Parts: sequence; C-alpha cells; structure tokens
Amino acid sequence: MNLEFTTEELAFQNEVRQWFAENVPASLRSRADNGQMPNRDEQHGWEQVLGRKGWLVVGWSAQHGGPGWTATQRYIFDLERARAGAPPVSPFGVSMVGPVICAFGSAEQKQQHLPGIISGNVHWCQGYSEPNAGSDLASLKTAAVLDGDHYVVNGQKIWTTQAHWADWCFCLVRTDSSVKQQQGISFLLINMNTPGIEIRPIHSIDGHHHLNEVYFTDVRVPVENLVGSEGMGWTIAKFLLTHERTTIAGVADSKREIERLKQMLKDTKQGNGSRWDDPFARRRVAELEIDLAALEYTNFRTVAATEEGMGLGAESSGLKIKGTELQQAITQAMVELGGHLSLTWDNSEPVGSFAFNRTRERYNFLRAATIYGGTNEIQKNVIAKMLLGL
Amino acid sequence: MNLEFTTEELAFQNEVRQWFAENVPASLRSRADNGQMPNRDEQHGWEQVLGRKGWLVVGWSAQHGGPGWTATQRYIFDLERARAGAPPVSPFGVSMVGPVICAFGSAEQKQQHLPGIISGNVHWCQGYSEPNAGSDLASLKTAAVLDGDHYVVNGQKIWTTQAHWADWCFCLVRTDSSVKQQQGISFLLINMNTPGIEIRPIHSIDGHHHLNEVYFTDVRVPVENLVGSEGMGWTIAKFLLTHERTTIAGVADSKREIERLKQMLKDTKQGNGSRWDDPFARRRVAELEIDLAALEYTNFRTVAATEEGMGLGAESSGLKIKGTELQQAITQAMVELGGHLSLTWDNSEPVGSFAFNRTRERYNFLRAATIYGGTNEIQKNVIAKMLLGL
Amino acid sequence: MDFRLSDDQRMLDESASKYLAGQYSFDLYRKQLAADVAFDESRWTAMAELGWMALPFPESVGGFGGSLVDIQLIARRLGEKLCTDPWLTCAVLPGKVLEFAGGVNAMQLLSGVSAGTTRGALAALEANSHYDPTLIATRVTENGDGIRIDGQKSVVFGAEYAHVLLVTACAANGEAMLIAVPSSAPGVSLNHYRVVDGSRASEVNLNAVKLPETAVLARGCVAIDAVKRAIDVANAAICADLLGAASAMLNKTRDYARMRKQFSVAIGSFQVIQHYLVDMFIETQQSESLVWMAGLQGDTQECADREKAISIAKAYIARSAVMVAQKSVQIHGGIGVTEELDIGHYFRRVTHYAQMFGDRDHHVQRYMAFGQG
Amino acid sequence: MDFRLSDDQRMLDESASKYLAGQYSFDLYRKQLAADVAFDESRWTAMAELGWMALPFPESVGGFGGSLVDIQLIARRLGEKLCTDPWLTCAVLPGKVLEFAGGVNAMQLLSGVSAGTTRGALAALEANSHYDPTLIATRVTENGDGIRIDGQKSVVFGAEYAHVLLVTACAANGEAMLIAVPSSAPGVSLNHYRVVDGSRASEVNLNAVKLPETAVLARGCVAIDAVKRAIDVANAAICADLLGAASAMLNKTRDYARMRKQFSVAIGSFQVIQHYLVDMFIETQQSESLVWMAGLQGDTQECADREKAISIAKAYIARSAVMVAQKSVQIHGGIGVTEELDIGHYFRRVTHYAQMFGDRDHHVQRYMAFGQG
Repeated sequence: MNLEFTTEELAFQNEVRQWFAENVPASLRSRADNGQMPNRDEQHGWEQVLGRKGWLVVGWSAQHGGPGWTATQRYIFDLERARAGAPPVSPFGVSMVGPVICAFGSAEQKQQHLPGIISGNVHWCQGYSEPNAGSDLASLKTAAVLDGDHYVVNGQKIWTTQAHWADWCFCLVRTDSSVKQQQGISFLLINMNTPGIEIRPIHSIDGHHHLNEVYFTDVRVPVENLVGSEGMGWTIAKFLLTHERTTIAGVADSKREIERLKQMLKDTKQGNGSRWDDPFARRRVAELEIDLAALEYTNFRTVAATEEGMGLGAESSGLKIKGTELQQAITQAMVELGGHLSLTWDNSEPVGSFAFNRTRERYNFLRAATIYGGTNEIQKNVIAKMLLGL
Repeated sequence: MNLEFTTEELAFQNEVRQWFAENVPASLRSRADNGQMPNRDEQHGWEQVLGRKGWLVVGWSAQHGGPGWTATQRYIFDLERARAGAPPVSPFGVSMVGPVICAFGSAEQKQQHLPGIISGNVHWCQGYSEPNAGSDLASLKTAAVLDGDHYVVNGQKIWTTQAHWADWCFCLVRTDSSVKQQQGISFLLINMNTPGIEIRPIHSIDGHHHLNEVYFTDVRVPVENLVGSEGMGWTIAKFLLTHERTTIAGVADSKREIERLKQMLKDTKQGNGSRWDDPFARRRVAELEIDLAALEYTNFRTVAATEEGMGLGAESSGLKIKGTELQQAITQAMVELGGHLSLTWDNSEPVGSFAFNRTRERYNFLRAATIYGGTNEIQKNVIAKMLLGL
Repeated sequence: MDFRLSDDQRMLDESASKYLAGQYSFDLYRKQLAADVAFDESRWTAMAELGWMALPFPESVGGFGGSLVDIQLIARRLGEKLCTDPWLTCAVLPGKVLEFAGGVNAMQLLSGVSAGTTRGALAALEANSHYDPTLIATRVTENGDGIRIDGQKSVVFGAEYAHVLLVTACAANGEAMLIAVPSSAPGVSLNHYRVVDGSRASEVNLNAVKLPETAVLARGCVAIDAVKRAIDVANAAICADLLGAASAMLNKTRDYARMRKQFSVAIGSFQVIQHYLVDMFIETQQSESLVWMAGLQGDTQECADREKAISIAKAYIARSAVMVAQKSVQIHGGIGVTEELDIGHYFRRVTHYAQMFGDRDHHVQRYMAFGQG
Repeated sequence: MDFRLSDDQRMLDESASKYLAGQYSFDLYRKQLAADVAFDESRWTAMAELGWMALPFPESVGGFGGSLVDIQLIARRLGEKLCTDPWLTCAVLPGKVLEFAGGVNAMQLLSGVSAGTTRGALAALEANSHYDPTLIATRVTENGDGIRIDGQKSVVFGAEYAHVLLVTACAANGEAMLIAVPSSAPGVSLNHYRVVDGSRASEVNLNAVKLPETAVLARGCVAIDAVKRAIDVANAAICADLLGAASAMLNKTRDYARMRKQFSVAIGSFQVIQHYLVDMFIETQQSESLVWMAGLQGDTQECADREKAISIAKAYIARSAVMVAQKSVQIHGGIGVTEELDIGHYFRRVTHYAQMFGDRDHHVQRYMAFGQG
C-alpha cells in the first residue's frame, strides 16, 4: 500500500497547478471566492481556454482526442482545478454525449460532433426527464416517429439544465410504444436550432435560471442523428451511469469549499475576535473535514481500482450519496455559521462578508444534488439490490 | 392555555413527594443512583408497598379499585416516583392484563384476579411473541384446542419478560386455524404452575436475565380462563395498545437520568477540574435536555387531551418513538461521556465512579426499547397509514 | 395544564386565517417578490383595523394587552401563508422594545405603533456582532445640547418601511443607549435589499446624526434588557412562524406523496417516503409543543426563566423546521427546487426564520449559559 | 496511490484468518467469558510461533520490522472473530512503548515481548485522567539507591496476564517518568475485572513500591511521547478491529435480513431495512478507507501528521461502527439483544473499542487542536 503520489504525478501536479494559476480568469476566481456560479460567457469562455490547451475532455483516451491521462492524473487535475477557483466543466458534452458518441457513434457522427466538444465550441444539454418520468425514467413519452429520412419528435422534456445555452441536445425518445418500457427507447441527437423547439425557463430557488422545459412540436430530426440502433437508448443511458467515477464524489470542490468556509470564519469579526474563535463553529468545521477525509480516501480507493481496471460496484455508488450529502452539509454550515450575514440576498455592497452574503445561493442550488441523476433514495435502492440480491 | 399545576395538583405533588421520600427503600435508591435495575425481591417488595398504600394501579378508576386519579395526577406521580429513585412498576398486571380484565373479564375473573394485581401480591407475564411471530404477531401458532372444559395449549412463546418471576401469564393463542390470521386468536389466562409449562432463560447483553422462552406442552387451562369470547384476542390486544399513554414516553425516568448524568459529570474529576468543565460534554447534555423538553411538553399535551377525554391518534404514537430514541441517546451519552470509566463490567470496587462503571447495563438493556412492543419501524408504518390514508 | 385556546384566542386565530385567506396569496407573494416590495399600505391599515398592531401592547398606550401566545397565533398564520408583511419587524419588535424601555418618550412612540400610524425597526445588530446585541461598535457622544451618533447597523429588518429606527449605540465610557432615530434625520442613510424569506432589510448608516437628548429612550442595563427581552418576544413569534411554515410544508408534501405517481404507484406508498413523512410529522408535533411552552413561559420579565424557555424552543424548532423543509424539497424532487412551486419559497422562509435572531447553535449555547443547573 | 496488499501482507492476512478459524470460535469465546478468562497460554505460544509478537518490532530486538498496516491486518481479523486474546494490550502496545522509549533496559524487555516470553501492560491512565495520559497523579520519588512509587492506575488492559507493567508517574518537580514495574514487585496489588468486550483489565495499586533506578525507562518528553505514540499505534489497530467487527456485523445482518421472514416475506424486502443496510455498507466502506489511511499516515514519528491521521480515523470509525452495531441489533430484533447470538457480543465489542483510548468526541477535539490549519 502506498498513498503517495509518484514523482511523475507530483511533477504533473506542479505543471497543472502553475497552468491554472496563470490561466484562470480573475472574474471566475472572484466568483468562486464568493460561492457564485459563472455566467454563460464566463463558463463557455473558460471551457474554450481548456479546449485550446487540450485539457477539456480529460477523461477521454488519446485515440479519441483526449489527453489519455490515468485516473490519478484526472483526480489531480480536478483537485487543482477546484483549488484554483475554476468551475467544473459542463458535463453534457464532455462526460456524457462525447463518450457515448466515442463508444456507440458512427464515423460520421464522430467526425461531426467530437471536434466541437473537444474544443469547447459546441455546447450540449441532456433531454432525459419528463414531467411524469423523473425517478421513473423508463416511462418517458416523448415520441420519435419515422417519416422518410427523418424522425418527427413530439413531446416535452423538463429539468433541462443549460438548454438555453446549448447548441445541441441528446435525447431519450420513444421510437416504439409496442414493446416493454425500456426496450422502445432510442438515443437521438437534436440540433437546438431545429424548428418546433420551444424553451421555457424554470427559475430555481437559488434565484437563478439553470433549468428549462423543452417542448418538441413536429421537430424533424435526420435519421443519421440516431446513435446506435433503434431501441438502444436504455443501454446507452446505463453505460453513461457507470462511465466516469473519479470525480463523482465532488471531493475537489468540497475540499475547496471547506477551506473557503474556514477563511470566511477567520475573516469575519465577532466583537474583538473572529467567528473562528467560537469552538462550536470550529468543531462543526472539524466534523466536516473528517467526513471529507473519509470521502476522499474512499474516492482514492475507487481511483486506484480504476487504474487497475477493476470493475466499479456498489463501493463507488456510495460515493454519489455521500458526496452530495457532504456538499449539502457544507453549504448548510456556511449559511448557518454566517449568522445574520447569511440572510442578505441581493445587496450590492458587502454586509460584513460578501462571501457569507452569498452562501444562500449554493445552499439552495445544491438541494438538487440529492435529486438529479436519480435521487439518493433511488441510488440506495440500486445498492440494496446488489447487496441483498433479493 | 396554562402550564401551571393547580393548587390542588401542587398539594398532591407535595404529598406524593413526601411519601416517596419516606417509603422508597435505600437499596432501591442506591440501585437507581448507579443505573441498576432491582432484583426480584426488591421489585416485588416495592410493588407491595405501593399496593398497601393503594398506589399501585394508579391508572385504574376508583370503581375497579384504583385511586381514580386524573391524567395530570398520574403524570405527577410518575415524575415523583422517578425522582425518588423508585423503579417503574412491572406493567404486565397493572397496565396490561388488569385493564383487560376490567374491560372484558367476567365477574368471576374480576373477583379472582384483580385483588392480587391491586395488592401487588400476584405477578404476571405476557405471552405474545413467538419465534416466528415477532413484528408479525398475527402469524402466531401457539394452539389452544378445546377438550371438554379445558383448553389444551401447545406451542412456544419467546421474549417473555419476567416469566421466571410470574404467577400467571396472559397469552394470545390460536383457537381457530380455519379463519383469517387475526380472527382465530383468543386471550387466555394461564397459571404458571400448571403442568406442562417449561421456562428457559434468555440472557440479555446487559448481563442479566429478564427474558425467557416459555414452552407449553399439553397444558390444560380451564375454559373459564378465556377472556371475552373465542376470537376476541386481537381486539383485546389492540385495546391494550391504545390504553395508557401518560407515561409511555418515559419522560420521568429520562428526566431523572439526565440529572443523574449531570451529577456524574460534576462528581468525576478530570485533572484539577471535573468532567463538567468540558464544554462539549456540557453541550451534549444540553442537547439531550432540549430534546427532553420537546418530549415532555408533547407528553403534557397528550395528558391534557386525555383529561378532556379526547381520542389519542398519531400525535401520541410518536411519543413511544421519540421516548425510546431519547432513552437510548441518554444511555449512549452516559457510556461515552464516562470515557474509560464506562468500560469496566464486574468490578466490585468503584473505578473513579461506580455510576459510570455501570452505564453499560442500561445502554445495553435499552437497545430493546426500540424493538419490543412493536419495533419503531412498525410504529412508523402505523402512523404513516393514519397520515397518508393509503 | 391546559392547552386549549380561550374563546378570544380562537376568534383571533380564525380572523387571522380568514384575513390572510382573503387578502394574501402565493400569487401576491410572488408578485411582490418580483417587484422588490414586501409591504402594502392598505394591508397595513387593514391589519391595524383588525387590531393586530394594538394586540401586543398595554392598554395604557391604547393597546389590547394581548399575551405572547396571542402574538404567536398570528405569527403562525403568517408563516403558514408565506406572508412577508412586516408586522413582526415594524410593529411587534420595535413596539416591545419601546414598552420594555419605558419612559414618556417611548410610550408616546408606542402609542403610534399601537395605533398603526407609526412603524419602527430595531437597529441593534451590526456586521461584527453575530447574534449578540451587546456587541455594539456604533458610537454615541453627548454634548451640551444633544447627542451625535456614528456607526453602522446591519440587516435591519423592515427599516425600509419604518418611520423611526430604534438604534443601540455605545458611549465612550462603555454605556449603552437606546435611541429613537427618525429615518428621515440628516446623516441617516439606508441601503435596502432583499433578504432570504423575500422580505426586506437595510444597512443603516449613521453619519454624524445629531439629535436632541430626548431621543435617548434608555441607558445601560435598561436599554440592553429592553432589546434582549423584545428579541425574545420576536423569537417566540419566530418559533410560531416556523411552526406554521413547517405544518404547511408537511401537509403539502403529504398531499403530493399521495398524488404523485412514479413506477405506476403513488410515491407515498414507498416505505422510505412514509418514514420521512412520519419523522416530519413527529418533529412538527414536538415543535408545536415547544411553541406554546415558549409562549407561556417566555412571557415573563424574569431573565433566566425566559431565556431558558425561548432558547429551548428556538434551538429545537430551528433544527426541526429545517429538517422538515429539506425533506419536503427532497420528496417533491425537481419541482421542489423551482420558483414556480411554493415549497421552495417555504424552504427559504424556514432558512430565514431559523436564523433570524439566533440559530440552533446560538440558542443551545445560550441555554448552556442560563439554563443548565 | 496503491491500496493493494503486498504478497507478504496477503500471506499474513490469510494466515491470521486461517489461524483464528481453526483455533478460535464463538463457542470458545463464550466459554472463556463464562469462566472469566481471556487468555490461553497455548494460543499465546501459537501466536508467537506465527510471528505475531515479533511482527511489530525492529529487527534489532529480534522482531520482523512490520508496518502499522501489518498490525492492522491482524487486528481486523481479531475484531472479525470477536477474539479477546490480549495480543494488542500485552504485546503490541507495551512493546511499542518500549520501542519508542528506547534505551538498553527497554530494549532488553522488548526482546522478551518480541519473543513472546514477556508480556507487558501499559499502566498510563488513571481514574481522573479521562483519556489524557499527561494527567498523572501517581507519584515517584527518587532517593539515593532507587525510586519509590505511590498511586493507582485504572483500567489497565491485560494487566492480569502481564509480567511487567509500564507505569507512568510524576516526580515532585513535575517530571514524568516511564517505569518498568514487575507485576510481582512488593507493594503492587491488582484488582482484576471484566471489561465491556469480555476481556480483562485491572486496577493497579502501587503502595510504596521500591525499585532500583534502572527501572526508569524514560523521563519527561521522551516518556510522554513514547506513551502517546504507542497509544496512536494502538488506536490504528483499534480502528482495524472496529472495521473487522463492523464488517462481520454487516454481513451477518445482511444474511439475516435475507433469511428472516415476517409478514410472509424476507425482512430484507422492506425498503427501510434495505436503506439501513445500505447506510451500514457505505459507512463500513468509508471506515475501511480511513483504516488504511491511518495505517499509512500514522506510521510516523512526526507528531502533528500522526495525531491528525489517527484522530480523523478514530473519530470517524468510532461513530460509524457504533451506528453499524446499533442498526445490526435493531434489524435482528429480539434475538439481537441476547447472549445466545454473536450480534450482541459484537455490539459490546464495538462499544468497547470505540471508547478504548478515546472516543469520537476526544479525537475530534484532538483533531481541532492539531489538525485544523
């Protein structure tokens, strides 16, 4: 056993760290320092910076245009990214549809779509959930009916993150309603400029606009935009769920957030001292740090298992549950430890600590962390099935 | 609204307090101070003292031989009982079979059984659970077959608390296996001296013998020992579940135990000070005290509703759940706050604090509190049914 | 022991329910939120006519001499309906500060508050005070013909709608003073902003504010005690508001769990969802018990008893209501984190009220200082 | 990063499993418990022959120079099998104290420990020390030809089977000393008793115990550091023991949930039971991660790093293992609280080890003192 990074890995860490120090825009860093998310231009601009460096699709093999890093390198990269105050990249192209096209796409699809994802010039969103198909995704109803060399798509998607920023959408659609639920589902790539698509914003309780409803009315999608064959949609969706696990626990960002909370407490005066003088506040932080350590070393074990090419079982499924619980616990501590300073919403001037004034945003935003991508309750059902074999 | 006791209630409290001060034996008090349970002689002796005073069957109406107290008086009595270091009375006669006989018993049964319960001279145990009928009580198998003027009972009961101390046992038995599960069950009174009864001890992880297996082999029980009619067993069992709620939360004993924990911390030296100087220890106690207050005032509300003759719904079912959770939390805090002093088991001389040396007993014993009488999970299922009406 | 409401209390409770059902709604709340408004003069007048402003105050100033439980009954209904009208922050809290401060000038102001014609706001906390109103950096100096105040007060709830600010300040010799500062006084400038529940608060900048000596309502212990006791009253009301919000969330979430289907069955048929709801139900029951405990035992001048009762209730309810709010969002799933549905707004209200004038952590510590024998 | 065991470690782990499966059993454990015995000379010899006594110590004293992870591998198997043989308390812990104390006399004693011929016990804690080995009331006085010790040491694990007690005592000038006291020395009297996991500990009374100066193995910081560092080693092993016990409970409880039927179905088909098991599984996984972290990062003389690693692991695992133990009993129901089934015994073992040399509370506080930047 050995927990140390190798000399090569340490050198890699130095290289990455230095590059981030030189390349993360000040505006992004300042947003991160105040717990705020980047706007569209900042996010896309940053992804293009990474794309130019070749560091956007870090999970991809060299063969498909990625850097071909080891799991450890990817972990180090993510750690340094968060430490530098850069946001996570949008996963829809890089971690979702990209790997799907690499694995299941035709040569033409690869040629058409991969370069835009690799460069960060083309942006994607994910059309999975529907109003009556949330946790129960298999009951989705959006229909794609073949009409000559096009599918005609009708239906509604919901909770579509960044649909209003996206050029393309990858969708699960029903191409056959005569077979069992999962079997009639296909995976379709839809250009968001196609006539018949209407996007309606959903505003979130953090006060921002991330989510959308997307309505499809007689949207004509060329048949060549079908990935794999008809009815393969469920297989592809399941492939995605087990694809990338080195960063699913969110360790890098949680680590940064705890450090930020400590700094906020130290920077915030209370009487003649600071909030950091409160032993109960410090203890709350300590308990978060201990929970983070457990998550971090469990993540290490998963990374190490990935390196050895070992399968990922229930062991790593727990990472999403614990990771999202910790994210929520950190943001809750941030809101609560700020006291009345955490209650201000849209003040333009800092009240005591601008960072505390903005803790509410991440706290509210991250309530969704235990919901999206399958609620934590659904995740536990899945693990229970593996454990109990019932 | 008014939380104060009336002048009459305060006078009653004084009377009761003084009587306890004069009548609780020193040996019982000393056991309570060290968190230990009384032995058979102490328990039975104490119940007889209460019986002679007429204060044993405090929940009974005057008509049946009880003191005819209000719910508030019963609550006050229980509070003072715990404060004085007296143990709760054994519920099997006083709170269970007694009220059942009062409500469902024949005149002969009343005449035969009530005096012994009221005086504390006759002791009971409860034959409900079976090896394959724990949470699922309705599937019990112990059979009572009519043979002339006797039932012949065959089967096995388990988790029978104090069977080895008991003169009588009230049993749920199956008198008809041809009808639906709950319908074929009857309520039978069995003299423990009847031939064919074998008691085997079950030792608990607190190191003591409370529980038993009871085997019935061709045990002949006179038909006049059937309570109500054949098939009424389930109705009677359900009657019992909603019978007495003023003390179900265990507030009085939890209150005493928290005070005892505070005293233990103050009495236990740590370096030049005491364990009470540890702010984190004090905080843990404070959080228990706050949880106790919530339970206590919820209990008050139930007591007040009882006074007004209002039905007891899901509101009071929560009391058992929260009450047992608090009991467990208090004992766990006692074990943990004692540090290494809580790790000794059978030392005859005190190590630092004999009370801490014995915390393990109640902690282990009370693991059963969330199991017996229907696990807390089953309790929650029941409340959910009421809440959701599904 | 008696937990029944009196006939008067039942009438008060019913009239509050009826008024809010008629005059307030989630739509109105959202409209106000979008317009950055948390006040309406006509509703204020209507509430005054219902007697809500006079309710908490002594008959000597024209009030109705209502109890703390009476205040809680209204607060619970406000929480239940997501109402952001600044009744608590512009009437109850400043009025109670004036009542407890005493003296001719305070009573005169209180008459106006009680009549609904004067609105106040308590400017006690500062950026560096956390929840402790005794940490005062704002300075007051006395000269021959009056006083001068310099400093800044933070997160002053309701200041945007207040005619008079009740400011705490500290003299060079360390003596605290409670001062009535007209919002319009020269040197007073306010920066308004939205706070987490959708209501409004302000930074109050006091830059060489000169006032006559009569503006000083109380000094030293009297001033501090008046503020602390009034904040305890506010916290009793806040507990009731949290109870109202938590009860509403519980009911709405239960109804949603019965109605919403996934995997062809109501999600309320899943045992884990059922147990979540039972936990929420039990916590809400226990919270209600402590709301009334705080209302009955917190209505006293005796400091240790009062602080103990209030801190127990707030410490417990702040945790329980937050749990109920979090689980409500979780059971609702995606729809629970949107602005469209009321659940997310209740969630924010609970965050807000759980921290307003002290979160669980603060009140557990205060209990340890005052309540542990 | 690499979490794979080396070939040697795999062999060690397998031989430990095999040995315990052959030589130890729940029946044997219960038989010993009933007889108030937690030791068997022949098993001790067997373990020594397997190299377990030599494993932790330097080759210079005849040891095998094993790592902290090597120690943890054996400890995990002992926890998994409920084994109360005092390997940790009579060999590892006192041996490590001797190793870290250094010096000729300590090394000579250590040779005996490493050979399995000498058993020791660390007598550091006292009735009033809580978990802090620097709180020493036991007194040592030096005179011309030797020393004299007076005092009492509490809850000295394994003392019943020890030839030599490693006693901490304090001189009048405040200097701490680490002293090797033969169990048979005049003035030493021991009261033995059972402790919570079923093993044995003793009160050690030192009444005018007179020893030559050479009995003093270390003084001042060296003495304290040796004790603290050895306790850290013990805590790393305790974490592994808790992991072994928790894993065993998880597996047994999962199997029980699959097999036990109520309401005509396996109780493992109830969603709430399933989620309990998932929580237990996840906590056990996370605990395992920190066991190895503590083993790898706790194996250093550098005090801050070591204490941080050990305290993080113990703080986490003490809570998780207790949760797993409590839920295991709850899922088993009645049978879980009986002496007949092993679950209740695991429950007690977890209670014991979670508190031995510091519970979560103690280690969170130590982390705050040493680990928080």
